[in-house]
Amino acid sequence: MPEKKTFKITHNRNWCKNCGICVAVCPKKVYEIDRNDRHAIINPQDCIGCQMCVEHCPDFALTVEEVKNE
Amino acid sequence: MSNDNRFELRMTGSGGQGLILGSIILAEAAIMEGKIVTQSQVYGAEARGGTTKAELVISNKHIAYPKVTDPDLLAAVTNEGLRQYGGGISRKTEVVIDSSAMSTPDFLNEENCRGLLALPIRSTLISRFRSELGLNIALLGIIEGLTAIVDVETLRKAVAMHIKKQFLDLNMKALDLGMEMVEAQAKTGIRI
Amino acid sequence: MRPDFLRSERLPNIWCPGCGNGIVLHALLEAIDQLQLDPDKVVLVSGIGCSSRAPAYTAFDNVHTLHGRAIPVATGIKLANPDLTVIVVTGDGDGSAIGGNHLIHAARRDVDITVVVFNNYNYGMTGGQASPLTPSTSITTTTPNGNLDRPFDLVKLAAGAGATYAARSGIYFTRHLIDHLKKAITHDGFSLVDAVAQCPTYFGRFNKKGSAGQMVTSQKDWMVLKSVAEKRTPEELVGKIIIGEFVNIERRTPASAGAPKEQA
Amino acid sequence: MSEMRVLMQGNEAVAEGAIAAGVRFYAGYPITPSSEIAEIMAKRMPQVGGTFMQMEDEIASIMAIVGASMAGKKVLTATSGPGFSLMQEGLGYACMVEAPIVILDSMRYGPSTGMATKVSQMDLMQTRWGTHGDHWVIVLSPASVEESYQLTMRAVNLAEKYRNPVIVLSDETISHLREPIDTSIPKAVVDRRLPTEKAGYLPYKTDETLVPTIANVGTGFRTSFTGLVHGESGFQTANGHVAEALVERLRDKLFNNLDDIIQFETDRVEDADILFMSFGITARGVSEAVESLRSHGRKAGSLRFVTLFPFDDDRVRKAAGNARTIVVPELNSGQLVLLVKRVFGDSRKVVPMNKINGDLISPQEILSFIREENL
Repeated sequence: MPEKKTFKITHNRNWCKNCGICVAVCPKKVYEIDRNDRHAIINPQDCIGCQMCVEHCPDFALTVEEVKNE
Repeated sequence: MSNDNRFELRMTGSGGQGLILGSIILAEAAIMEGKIVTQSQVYGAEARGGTTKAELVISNKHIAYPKVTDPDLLAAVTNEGLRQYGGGISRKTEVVIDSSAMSTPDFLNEENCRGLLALPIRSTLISRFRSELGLNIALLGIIEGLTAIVDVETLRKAVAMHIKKQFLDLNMKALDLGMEMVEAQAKTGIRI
Repeated sequence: MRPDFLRSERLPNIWCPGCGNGIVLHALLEAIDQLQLDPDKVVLVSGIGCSSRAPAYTAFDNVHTLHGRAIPVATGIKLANPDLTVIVVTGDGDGSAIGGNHLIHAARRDVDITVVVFNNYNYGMTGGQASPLTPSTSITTTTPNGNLDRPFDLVKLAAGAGATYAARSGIYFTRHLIDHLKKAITHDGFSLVDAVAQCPTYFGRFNKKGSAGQMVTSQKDWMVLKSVAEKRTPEELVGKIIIGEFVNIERRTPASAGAPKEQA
Repeated sequence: MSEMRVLMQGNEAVAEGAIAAGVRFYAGYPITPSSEIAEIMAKRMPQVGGTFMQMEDEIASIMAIVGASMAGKKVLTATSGPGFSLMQEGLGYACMVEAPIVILDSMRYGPSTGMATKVSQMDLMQTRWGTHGDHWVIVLSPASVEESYQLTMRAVNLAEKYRNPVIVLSDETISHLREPIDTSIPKAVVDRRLPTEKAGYLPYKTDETLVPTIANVGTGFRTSFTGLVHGESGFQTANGHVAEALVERLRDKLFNNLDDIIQFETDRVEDADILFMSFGITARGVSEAVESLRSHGRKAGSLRFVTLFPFDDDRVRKAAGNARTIVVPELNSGQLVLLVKRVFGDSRKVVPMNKINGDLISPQEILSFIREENL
């Protein structure tokens, strides 16, 4: 059974406008807009690296990279 | 030509007769002889079928005002051209008309022009060459015959520069015809 | 997407939260990256409007022109230096209203430039007025009772004018969008991509389209791939927008001694 | 005769002057009386390795030459009043992005479509104030076919040198006039200054010349152009201080170099008691009138504006000598005269002489005017 891949999500707080598109497009509910209307990464462990959030972020605020385990 | 060496020519007729080209050819000839020229014309839709006017100023020195103000020679080949652009002449102005296509203008007299030379230009062209082609060049021949403004050979060179080879022979003959008509004016021309 | 394609010092961008322009720009930069174009030879030219600010966030030569006038400037650049990849970034208003005449003539001439229309169905920068691509009955600030006019089909317009490449895509389908941008850029001749994006601030709000996220994901519901649409009946396609490649033909360059390409 | 003279039409001289200065891109739209320039360029550009584009309108024409200029070409477009009106937004843009472009406006009779085949000088103020916002252009005014050649060449060189639009303000008469021109006129070619250092390159950083270098697009400088107010980086700002500095610099880059830009042609100004101030074709009637007045013992003189804008009051005052009467003949209802009156106030008698029927002002008309007005 292949080992589950893990991904590192980088979020640029300065560029993010908390629009919530990443929340809408993420198939794994990794993100949410919190009670303060702020972008939050709540389930990073569930990320499958599909890049949907990266490609749909209008503000270039997200990158998702695979973490290579040695 | 007046004493300041300025010669002013106005030609008028209808668009397509090649009067503008005629004025350009004479301008080229004058330049070849080291003279200064300004050539102009009325422009626009009316130049293509309607009444047209071509003007040429030739001088031995710099020409400041480029348009004709007091023509030495007015050559008209249509009644409408003469009517529209025949004003602004003076006792200095020799007027040439094509008597075979125009009625003798009653408004010209000894008081308002230097003289009127009525020559049957088109009918002579047709009888000689069966064509009106070369009307503009025949007119140049008449102007040359009257003024000797440039050397005839220079004028021939300028004609050759601008007329296509297949029509050159006819046009050279038309040029000669124009000059002949002036020489023969005592017999055929009507002068006032 | 290569991060050095962005002028990071100019970010964050001026667009509203949830604006689709950044998504189209992201796809465009990704397409340029995937095509491995020499970044020194890429010029982005834009007009006026929200989308036309996009080139200034990129690290390429960028020319922000006047409202509607990006295409003639791009034409001048391309003809002056045919080695360059010249991409026009325009909006639906900029490109099809005030710049509509330039658009059809560039298509007719088949100038080898790519026009990417950031289509959000309204004028965003001036406050959400109707554009020539605003759908009929839609509410905008200049159609408060619903748009009485019919919109252009931009792809058909370009095709009718002689464009040799025309495609439509939506920002939800980013891979599809990138793919068609790549085809458009590499196409020899005039190419246009109608990139349907969202304006949540005006068009979305006035027409009750939901949040930015909903506007993005809803494209799944009202956009149909051309290959799928071909198997559907007209009734099934009512209210749908078809995305895909509509024109991709070889350009026919008239043999002209004066054409700069031949001279080079 | 040592020089070689050929008969040339004004519009042809413009095209050949532009080519001599290195113009290799022309975009235009047909309009009387400038159309021959486009026709000649359509033939000539491919012969010299350049590009000719017939655009869909004058708006596209000016924007296409701006684009080609950004890509490094020397450029020209030609038009007449109705087209020049359409070019105004592009003219303002070219001022703002500092694109070297040359526009020839052959004045026909206006306003609106007016009389397409008749001459006027009605676009004078439009060259200076046609586009919105404070901006500065150079306007040159030829009075002959030969000068059409020379000034178009000079216009291209000034445009490149100062990174600024230059307008050659001709008219229907000069456009269609044929005169001999001296083909041995020396060709002068000035090239734009290009940047050398890519690292830290700022598109609008200037030295004491106040004229920034231009990185042609596609040369690796990753430059930036915008019609929005911009600082040295070339990117938009709403900072009032930056805006003020930019608009001041756009003025000063020209006004610090007026000796280089401004040319007058004067004739016997020194002892003149009556001085004519004119431009373009009108100056040729003036020239003969002055000659005639002098031959009748009248101390007449002439000042012709070869450069119309920038218009420098001090230089005009100095060039005008001491004539107590200044007559300003022009083919409009009074445009140049406004500037002349600004210069002299009530210190001289400034008399407008206007003709607006589509014909030139002849020397005889000037002489009659002097008589009738008891000048």
